[in-house]
Amino acid sequence: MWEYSDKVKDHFLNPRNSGVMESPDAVGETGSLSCGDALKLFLKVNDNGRITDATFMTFGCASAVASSSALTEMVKGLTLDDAAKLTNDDIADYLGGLPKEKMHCSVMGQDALRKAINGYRGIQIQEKPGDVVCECFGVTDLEIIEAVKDKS
Amino acid sequence: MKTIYTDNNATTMVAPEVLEEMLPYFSELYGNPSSMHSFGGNVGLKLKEARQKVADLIHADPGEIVFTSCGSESDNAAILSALAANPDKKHIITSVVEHPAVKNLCQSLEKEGYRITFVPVDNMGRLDTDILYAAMDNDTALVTLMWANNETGVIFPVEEIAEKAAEKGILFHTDAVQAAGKIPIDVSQAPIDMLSLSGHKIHAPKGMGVLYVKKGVKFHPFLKGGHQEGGRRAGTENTASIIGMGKACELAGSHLKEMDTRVRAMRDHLEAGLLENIPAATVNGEKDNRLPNTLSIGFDAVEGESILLLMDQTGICASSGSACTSGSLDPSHVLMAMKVPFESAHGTIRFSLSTYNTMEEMDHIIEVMPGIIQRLRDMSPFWKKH
Amino acid sequence: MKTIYTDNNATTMVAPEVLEEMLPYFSELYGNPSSMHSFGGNVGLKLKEARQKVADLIHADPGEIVFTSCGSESDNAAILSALAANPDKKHIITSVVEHPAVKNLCQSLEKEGYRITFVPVDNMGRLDTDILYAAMDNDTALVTLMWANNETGVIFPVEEIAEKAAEKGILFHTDAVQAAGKIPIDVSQAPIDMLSLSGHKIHAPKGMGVLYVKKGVKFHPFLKGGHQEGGRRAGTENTASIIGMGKACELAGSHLKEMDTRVRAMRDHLEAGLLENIPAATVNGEKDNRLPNTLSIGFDAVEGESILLLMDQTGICASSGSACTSGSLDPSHVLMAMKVPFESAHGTIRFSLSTYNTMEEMDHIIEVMPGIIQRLRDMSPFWKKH
Ligand SMILES: Cc1ncc(COP(=O)(O)O)c(C=O)c1O
Ligand SMILES: Cc1ncc(COP(=O)(O)O)c(C=O)c1O
Ligand code: FES
Ligand code: FES
Repeated sequence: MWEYSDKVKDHFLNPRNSGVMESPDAVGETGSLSCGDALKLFLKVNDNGRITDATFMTFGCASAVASSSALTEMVKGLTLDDAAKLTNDDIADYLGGLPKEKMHCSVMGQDALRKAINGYRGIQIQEKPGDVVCECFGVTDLEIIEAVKDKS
Repeated sequence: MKTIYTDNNATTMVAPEVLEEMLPYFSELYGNPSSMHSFGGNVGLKLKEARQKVADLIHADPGEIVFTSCGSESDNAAILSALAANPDKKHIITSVVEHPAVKNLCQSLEKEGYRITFVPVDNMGRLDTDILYAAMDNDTALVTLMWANNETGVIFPVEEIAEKAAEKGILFHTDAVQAAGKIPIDVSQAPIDMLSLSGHKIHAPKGMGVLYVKKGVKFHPFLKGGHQEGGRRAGTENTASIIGMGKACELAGSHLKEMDTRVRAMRDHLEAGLLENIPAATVNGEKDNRLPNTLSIGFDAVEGESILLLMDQTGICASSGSACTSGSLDPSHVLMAMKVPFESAHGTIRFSLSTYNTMEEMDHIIEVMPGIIQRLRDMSPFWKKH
Repeated sequence: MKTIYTDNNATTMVAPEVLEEMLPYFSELYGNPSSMHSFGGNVGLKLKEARQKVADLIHADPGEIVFTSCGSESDNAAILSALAANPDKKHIITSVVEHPAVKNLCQSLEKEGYRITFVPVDNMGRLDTDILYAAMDNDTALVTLMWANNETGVIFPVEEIAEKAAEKGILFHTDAVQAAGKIPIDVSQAPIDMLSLSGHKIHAPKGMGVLYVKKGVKFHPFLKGGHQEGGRRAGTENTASIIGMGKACELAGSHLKEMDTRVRAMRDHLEAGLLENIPAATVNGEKDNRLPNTLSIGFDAVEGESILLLMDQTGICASSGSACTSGSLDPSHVLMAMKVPFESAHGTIRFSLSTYNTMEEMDHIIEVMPGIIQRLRDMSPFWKKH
């Protein structure tokens, strides 16, 4: 467990941009109390579709807090199009890596960001094919199979 | 920064007196106690002394003491021996809150075709003895129950249950790893057939366990090979650790009173102080029937690992759930079995004290914890509700 | 009186450098490596270092190293895992000269219905590989053979045998407890699936073992419970001993050359000196294919225990047969399997050296042994024949 990078430790101990945002333009929420992890992401978006501010509220472990903090730093100044391309691996890389068993904590960041962007754009989340196996993040079995294929 | 160690149910410091007893047996008196030369034989005499001291702690006979490599091995050995001794019986009774050394072995036996009754507990962690007694039948080979729970400190009425098991001719084993050294244990007062101890929970080194096997109870060795431990456990004796275990048991016996008084007072002070200064905090487990050194307390809307890491920054060591199950996402199986609400289960911290702690340390913990919990609640999406 | 310790196949002195590495981990850095606090976590980092050093000694990957409580546990774990991984196969091949940790387990499996082939050895202690290879069939789950014999030091061609087993898809395990630190071991050179080590034979403490499990080989835990050792061995880690084992393996690697030269020269000098000065003495085991530190020598018409006790009077420590089987009346199963004549088997003494021995000690032994043997022969009814 004490294999957290200095950057993870720093973002956990000194989280950037934590707190609720007054009148946000976009909000993405993921996770739940029962899972032990939850993240609420708030974004301000200007007329050019660029993210000008981001804050978060997180319930979770040190990796979850650090991933949330890192995410808000990473998206500030990006266009929504570029932000939509961010993945959980990017978040983990930004933090100098996460322990294997903690990679899913960064998935929460990616998920909340997608949801915030889609919500802002008024896109309905489509019914995904497959069975939902992870209730916390709405991950389906097919997605897991794909993810495993990608890595190997 | 001074370390404040309140994680003694996870592991303890080797007492300096224990280390001192062990030291000569590494590089000076390193002989094999089974050897024919006096260099080894003298070590054998020292082991005899240690065996007597271990026996004394639980009021057993030295011949009933088998040294093993850890509490987990003692648990595995007891359960598998009971099954080997009763080849026709295919049923085990245990509880839902056992340590993984019992729980995981029982689950794996279930896959092999054994029938396991996992007796439930209520929201105070108390065993449902009605279900337990009703489950005992002619097919039951063994009842195995922990004496005290590692996470909550809740004590089970093992002596009473041992009587009932004996009446039905069922073997009874208890995992007393957490009870030993914290409350009195007297195997002469109840028909306990087997009992597990672990050295590193009572200031002996890690990698040292004991299995008490009552005289007359048939024992089938778990680890087969040489004739050490009267043919009950193979492997060259871990001489230094056995000698350390003897000393640790002697010390544990002499500290039982202090556990019940000074350590209990520190725990109660810590508990009261935290409850008073932190809102939405709940103690887990039956308050009046706990080990005197253990406090399991849940803080709503925050998560255990984060709390621990902030505590670590101030030098305070504790656990969330039990060390063995950390690294997993779910609240511990003990808190889930007690149906502790998720809100508080995820934010549960276990403080476990020893005679080495001081009241000043408790005051320091009471001082810093409110700030830590508040800081995490300030960024928790679930805290607004309060 | 100075002790001359020549019983290193029974157990060894913990090297001072090893003890030094271990010392801080008893009463200072006593945290549980699975803990969330840095006090425990830092111990985890130190274990990682130790695991690497152990891996280096046998040219393995750190992920292939499982720490156990002794050589016997490693042997038990390997054999039972192989059977669990091959539930349809009911045959094991081993030899007649294995250590009790393998032999007794196999005998008990035989009673449970497994078929065991105990491959014989010739009068030099050499394995009959014709019988061995002929015994391999579709029902064979495992071949388990010691790398070197504890009593005679005779080395088996395990690398060659491992190849043959692999060709037939049979798992191969070797008990390298006596070979480690005395001859080079390189698991990357042969398809060895599992390999056992024991700490106290290489100047680490007693109660510490290692099981190497080749990457990709399915492993079924022997000791079930917590998730320590990557889920392969339950029980709180024996931190101090693991750290000691790391250092001991590092030292063992650096002493391999000295074993092959200086220690071998001492052994050869001792052997020649005893043969020259004592009539009717015979070396047991294939001379050119032995561990460099071991000398098993039989003196006709006298009895081992008596020899050892007289040697003990002059401070010389050695074994008759192996320490594990002492206390029994029969000559060791190893000497019986080699058909060593009773006359010499009963009077067999094993000298086993380490890098801590000196040539002066050898000379001293050569000086006192003739008198000891003569004294006993003078009162032996069987000696008159000579
Ligand atoms: C060849 C061999 N295997 C296994 C063992 C068992 O090792 P331990 O005593 O650590 O269980 C020994 C020594 O006793 C041995 O010589
Ligand atoms: C109740 C209980 N039983 C068994 C064990 C296992 O002991 P060890 O770690 O020595 O195997 C522990 C501690 O880890 C425990 O708390
Ligand atoms: S968010 Fe729960 S483990 Fe990281
Ligand atoms: S006469 Fe005593 S053991 Fe043989």
